Amino acid sequence: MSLLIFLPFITAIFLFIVKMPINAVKSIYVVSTLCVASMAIYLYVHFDPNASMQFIENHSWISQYGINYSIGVDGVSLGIVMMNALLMPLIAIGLYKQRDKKGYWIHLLFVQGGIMGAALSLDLMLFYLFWEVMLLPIFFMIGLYGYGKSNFVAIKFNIYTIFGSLMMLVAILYLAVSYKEQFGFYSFALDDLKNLKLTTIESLLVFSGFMMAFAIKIPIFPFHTWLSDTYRSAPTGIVIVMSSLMAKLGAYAIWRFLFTLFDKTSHQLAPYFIGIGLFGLIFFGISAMNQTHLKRMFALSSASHLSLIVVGFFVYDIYGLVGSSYLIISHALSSAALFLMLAMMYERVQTYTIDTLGGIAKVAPVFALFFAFFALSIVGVPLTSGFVAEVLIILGAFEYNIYIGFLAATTVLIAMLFMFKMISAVLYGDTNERTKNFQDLRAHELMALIPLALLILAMGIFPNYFIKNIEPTAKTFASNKEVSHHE
Amino acid sequence: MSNEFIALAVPAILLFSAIFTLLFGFSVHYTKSRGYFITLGTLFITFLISANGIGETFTLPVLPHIFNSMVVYDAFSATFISLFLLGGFLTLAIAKSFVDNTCFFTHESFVLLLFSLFGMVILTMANELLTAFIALEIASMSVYILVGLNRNSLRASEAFFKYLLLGSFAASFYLLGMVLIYASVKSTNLAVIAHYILSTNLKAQLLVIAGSMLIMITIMFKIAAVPFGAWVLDVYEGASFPITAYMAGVFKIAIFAFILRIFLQNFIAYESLYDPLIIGGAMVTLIAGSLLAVTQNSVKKMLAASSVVHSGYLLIAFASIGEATYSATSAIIFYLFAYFLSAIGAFGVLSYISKGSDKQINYDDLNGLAKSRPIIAASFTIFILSLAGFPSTIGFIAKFYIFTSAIEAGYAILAFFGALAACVSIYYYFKVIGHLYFKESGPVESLSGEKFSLIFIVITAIVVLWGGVGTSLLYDLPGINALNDLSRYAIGSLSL
Amino acid sequence: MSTLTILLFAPLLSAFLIFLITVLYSQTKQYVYTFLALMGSGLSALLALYVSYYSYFEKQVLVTHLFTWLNIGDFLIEVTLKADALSSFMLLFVAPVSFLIHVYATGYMNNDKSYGRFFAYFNLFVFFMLLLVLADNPIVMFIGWEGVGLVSYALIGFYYEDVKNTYAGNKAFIVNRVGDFGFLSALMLLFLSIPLGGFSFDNIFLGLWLIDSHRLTLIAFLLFVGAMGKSAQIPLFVWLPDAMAGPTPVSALIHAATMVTAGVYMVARFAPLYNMTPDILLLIAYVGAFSALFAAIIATRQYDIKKILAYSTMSQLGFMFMALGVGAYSTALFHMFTHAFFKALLFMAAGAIIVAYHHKQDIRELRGIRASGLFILMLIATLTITAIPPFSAFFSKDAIMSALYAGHIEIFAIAFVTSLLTAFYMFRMLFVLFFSKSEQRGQPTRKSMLYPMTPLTVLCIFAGLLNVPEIFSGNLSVSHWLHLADQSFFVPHTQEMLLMSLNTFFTLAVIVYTYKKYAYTDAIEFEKSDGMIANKFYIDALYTKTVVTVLEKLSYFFDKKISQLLIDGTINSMALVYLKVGNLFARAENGNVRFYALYMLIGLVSGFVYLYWSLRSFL
Amino acid sequence: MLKGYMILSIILFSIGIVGLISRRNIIVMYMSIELLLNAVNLSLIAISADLADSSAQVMSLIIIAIAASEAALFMSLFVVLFRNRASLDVNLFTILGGKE
Repeated sequence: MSLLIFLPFITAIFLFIVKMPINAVKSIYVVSTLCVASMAIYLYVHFDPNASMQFIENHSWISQYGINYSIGVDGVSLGIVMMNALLMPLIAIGLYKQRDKKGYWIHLLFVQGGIMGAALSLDLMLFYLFWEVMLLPIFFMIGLYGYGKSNFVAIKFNIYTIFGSLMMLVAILYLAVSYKEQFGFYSFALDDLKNLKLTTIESLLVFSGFMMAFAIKIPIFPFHTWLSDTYRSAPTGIVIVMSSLMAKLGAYAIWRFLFTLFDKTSHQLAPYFIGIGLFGLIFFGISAMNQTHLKRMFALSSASHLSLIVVGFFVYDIYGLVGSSYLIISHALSSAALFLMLAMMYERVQTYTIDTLGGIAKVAPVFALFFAFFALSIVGVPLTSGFVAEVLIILGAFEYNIYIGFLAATTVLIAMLFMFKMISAVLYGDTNERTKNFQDLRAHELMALIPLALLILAMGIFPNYFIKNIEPTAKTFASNKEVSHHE
Repeated sequence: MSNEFIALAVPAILLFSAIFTLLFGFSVHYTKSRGYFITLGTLFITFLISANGIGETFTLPVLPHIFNSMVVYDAFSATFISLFLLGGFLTLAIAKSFVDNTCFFTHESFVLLLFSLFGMVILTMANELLTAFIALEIASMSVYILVGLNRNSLRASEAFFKYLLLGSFAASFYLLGMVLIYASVKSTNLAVIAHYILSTNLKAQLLVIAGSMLIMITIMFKIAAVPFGAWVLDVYEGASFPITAYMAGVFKIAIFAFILRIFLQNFIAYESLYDPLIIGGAMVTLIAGSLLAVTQNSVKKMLAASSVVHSGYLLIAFASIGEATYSATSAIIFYLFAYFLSAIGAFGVLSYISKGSDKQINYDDLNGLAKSRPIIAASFTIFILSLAGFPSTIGFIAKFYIFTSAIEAGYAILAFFGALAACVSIYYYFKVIGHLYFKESGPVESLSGEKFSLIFIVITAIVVLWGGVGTSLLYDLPGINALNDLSRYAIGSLSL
Repeated sequence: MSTLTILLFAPLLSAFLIFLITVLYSQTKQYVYTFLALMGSGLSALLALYVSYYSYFEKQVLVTHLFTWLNIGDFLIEVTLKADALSSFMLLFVAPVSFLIHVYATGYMNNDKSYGRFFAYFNLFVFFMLLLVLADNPIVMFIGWEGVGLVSYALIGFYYEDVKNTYAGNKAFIVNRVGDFGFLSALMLLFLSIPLGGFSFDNIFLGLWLIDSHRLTLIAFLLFVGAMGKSAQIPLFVWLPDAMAGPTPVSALIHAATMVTAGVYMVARFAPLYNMTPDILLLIAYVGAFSALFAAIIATRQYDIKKILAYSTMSQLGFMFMALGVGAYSTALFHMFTHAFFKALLFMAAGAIIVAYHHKQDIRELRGIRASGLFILMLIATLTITAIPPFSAFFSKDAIMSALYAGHIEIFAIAFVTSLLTAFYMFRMLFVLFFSKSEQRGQPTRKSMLYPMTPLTVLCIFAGLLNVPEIFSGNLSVSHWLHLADQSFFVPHTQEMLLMSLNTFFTLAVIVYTYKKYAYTDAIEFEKSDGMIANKFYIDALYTKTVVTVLEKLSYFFDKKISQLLIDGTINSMALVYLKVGNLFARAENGNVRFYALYMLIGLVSGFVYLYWSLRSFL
Repeated sequence: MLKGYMILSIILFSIGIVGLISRRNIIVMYMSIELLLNAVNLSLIAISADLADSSAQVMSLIIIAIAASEAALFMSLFVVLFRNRASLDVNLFTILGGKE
């Protein structure tokens, strides 16, 4: 399973060293990512829903400090892993005609490896390593292939996120050291650190250390200001990675680490984070309303959905957990598709501003169809995966508290505020000279989009098949909750 | 071969080849490259010899009847000696192109280099205050001259002036401290002092405490801790690149070798007394260093300022020696190793770019380097990342140890502070990367690439990476674990 | 493959096929689409008739379990189709009417460039509508519920070249979503409140009595919010008039016959729940009453045929809700049944006129058209809607009236006024259209548009016989068939007779008045087309001011002020301040060696001060 | 006896420090550094006399040697500096520094 992590790295280094024409680079990229994808699918097929942690690998790395290279997958991480494996080749297929920069693909491979590692690692140090390494290619891609004042944006984004990660680093070290004080030897393994006994204030501080990193990555409310600029000036590949994988990774980390390590603290703090999440949900949604730059709009819309995910997690019952992890997957699919289509659109009309567009449906019906479909899947109309997830999260919220429930249910309204206006402005109306010879989707673009669309539909119509992999893990956590409530 | 032999061989060889070069420099057969390779060879050989001694714990007083056990050779000194011999070797190797391109690198410079290394060797082995002082002065004075090597450059001579003046000022503190200690202990042998401290009560040690304070201040001056490190920016700026690298990387190691020995052996008892001072010093150093670093336009001065920050990190570890002796000390050793690799690499790249001119290299001079010289840019990036403590480089592991030891010692707040400083450092380090990659290059002049230096730069870069992820899993190469073991042995050899 | 499965998926299949063909091969001949579309809807119509027959005479319930949609914790959602009496009754008119309107549409949309797309949507709509009707648990019902809303969104904005149409579509969907918000929350609360797992209607009604009354009231109210949205009741009615932007068949099918009545269906579906919350029932009754009156008043000042019909739809829906409100569920449903026919007929006729007179819709421009066939159809339909005996609506409406009379006399009064207004505006339209000195001729109406109207006309006349009250020695067979949890109320036959005659008499009087006022006169020209009524009481403007503008402002405030100015500004200024301090500090590093020495001295002194301070006890 | 010497040397040391900081001429600064060293020497001699331990005198000799080498360095420094700027005023030598 380490191949999942290291195949991208190896390929990237190979591409970096060997000189070759750009098309060869792309095809090698596609091949290697497809290999990763097939391995991931193999993983998915052989995944046993009821076993907790599986495909575990464990090697000692820095023995004095008990840092191990230990990876494994369970219901929580499965979704991220699958998304990471599936989306990456699709990016290349969808943008096959564009992006004739070798570095672009090399960096993407690095990112894939980093995300894969972060999603799979069970050792905090390892996790931190990948978590950070992931940033570097993103930094480079924004700086190298970005739009606008990308240099500034890249550095700002980097400082912003690294600040969070450093806080997390200190927290991790604190955990390890206090583990040593209690058990006599260092360990960074998740399973060991579970048994720590921390005082309330300690766990509070460490928790916030972790949360800082995750909150910035996701981002939840006050830490979101890097978001829109970064999305705006980042190249598509990275925007997809950020919105569909990196942010989701942050959300996933909340479950994987915070809920595992600080069960009680999470419960004590849950109300606040639910509050922040709900506020963010509405705040971002409304902020997105009169954005004129499509990328900014979608950036804010994903932020809004991610806040909903956070709410779902911190509601912390089976519906919330499952719903959120389901929303992670489905939103990853939808937003990836949307950003891909934005890139295709940009290639055709060289603009992201809504006002300059219009009438695309007339000249490019298929494009319009897919675009509208993905937009609606973000809104969460029935038969799309988003609907299932939102229903579950709302259900969880209502179970938590009826008023919270109502606020969470506003998500069915929020997304519409901007989506429909956007659809009308972009697709409908009459064509202008920008859009009048707008070429419809090409074969390879369809090849990239159709799988996404089918997956979204399948997850919307037969959710049970997908959810049964997540549910058992969620059950254990939800039952933890019962315990910690009774104690 | 026996350790006794090593103990004598290393300084002897250094001294011999120094004198030899000195004489050879006047002969007609002397060419710059010969002198260069003689020095390089000496360093390499001595490194091999001393590296032979590391990896096991031992202590042996060198010919006590002759030297009156003024010098001692143990795993500790062996480790450090090999460290800074390696450092000196790398510095010189990377500086090849610089040496070739500059006129003022006469044979005296090689001689001085060797002398200073000799002084450092003795300093590391010194077991007695006055010996240490002499060694320190030998080393420092050589370095003074090396700084002012370029007589025609106003900057260089001014740097020389400042360093010399302040250096001797600081040295006098050391002497005063030594006198105070001697006044109450009646000896300057470290072992005797340690015994005195353990055997008497605090009231009888007031002079010792004051003396140790003064000595510490000298050391703080040498490692450029605020407020004693005000010279560092000017001197680093004035000195030519290889010398700057040498000071930043190598000299620091020697100083720390001494400070660790004396602190661990003697003044550990006053640890609780000193901690507030050291912590305060660490914080001030971190703040001041990062404040200075963000404001610089010249990359060299930025690196100089950041070296102050790194001294701050070292002080963090230093403050936690009392509670977490082992982890803190090994953290310091590892950090020194990591830092000298990265710093030598970074300065080396700069010297490589500067082509021997002493003009300041500003951020804008780096623009578009990634296009014109991708390999240089890549390795420079690696060094910068390592300095920034970015994961998967050796610098990260080093910071990791520092923070761990700090937390272990109960100074979590210090670790937090260090993290903040690191966050700030991201700004000025990544600015470099930004300029390397994102800015469009001006007219790209193709400098005749000096393969020799290039190779060593690349090697260093690879080592830096390997130190970050290195593990004995893949091959039977020494990874991070091996380095840890080294420092363990070294500390073990000190008579604690 | 059970009957219901085919019934449900036939339209979906044809929709899918049509969609594929349109995407893959655009030069497809039109008849292919026609064939597919009619196959889909026709098949389901036949099966629907069979199913309702089966249920009516055999008193059997068809059930088909398809698959498990979701099963987490207790949240078990089975996708199960169930045709009990209520569903079959709905099927009885939904599917056939859809089929007829499909036929009609083949004529109406003839030679439209996006013929295929139209029928893809249309069949899709049928599918969702049937799903809504056949669902046996609320979640699946909700899926259908939103599905129809979605398709109606697409169809309203069908002519997307004009952005205004798409905005109408957005409005419709958004307003509906507001209702769905209530619906969904209600379902969630309901699920959490009922103790036993499983979420089919039967389980819910079994568990109802365990829910405390406040919670139940809340749930009932929220459900009704959903109904308001779908069925265009105050205050969520604003989308319906704009929805007329779509092609006329769409208005006929979706915004008259079927979708908008879903709200009524839903309330009737939850009858057991509503019977436990009398105050919500009363609320429903009042909302219905006021919506009916309101719509009727507005309709009197409208000039666009379709708008008039839209408001009349709203008004009729109001009647249905009144009936629901007093607990006369089956009566409401029966009125919905007849309404489907006559409203469909009205729209079709209007559509025919619009086509014939090259897409003019303003009755002032259409004055004095000469089309005898259309006139007869129109007349019958109008007579039906005004509930003149013996047309079908007479029976359904009279039943409502008597129920109201027995229940709440004040609501009855409103209803009575409304029905008179109905007569007024309907005949106003009729007379203005057909009775005028001026004269204009249009193209003859296509056969494919005329044929489907005839069966509807027949139904308009005779559908009433299905539910003849016992006063006419009938046996309310539909009501018995449905056997919903109707509240029983008794009106003495003499009074009921009196009511009917009064009703009819006054209606006729109004018709005569209208004839005097509009037939062969130019009264219509002198009506001032502004003012309170013509502007729909400024409701739209109000919403724009209160909701839309506020949101816009808020959005601006959040994005520009809070995010960028406050938070980002703070962060950037922090960085800036840091730089400033750095520059200040760099001053201290002024390159003068004497100062450096001074700093060293300061350090030294402070160190010793500290030492002295901490060791002073030993000195 | 010892106390007197000690006090004297302390005074000398302080004079040295003050001189270093207050005077602008480099030669005078160098002289104050010499003063520092000699203050230390003086105290060493006094201590050795007090303890009747000769090793201290050896130390002071060594220190004098070191001071001599430093003197050599300083002389060369004067030459270099004076050649660059025809002056030995400290305040002139401030081209280096943290300020940009």
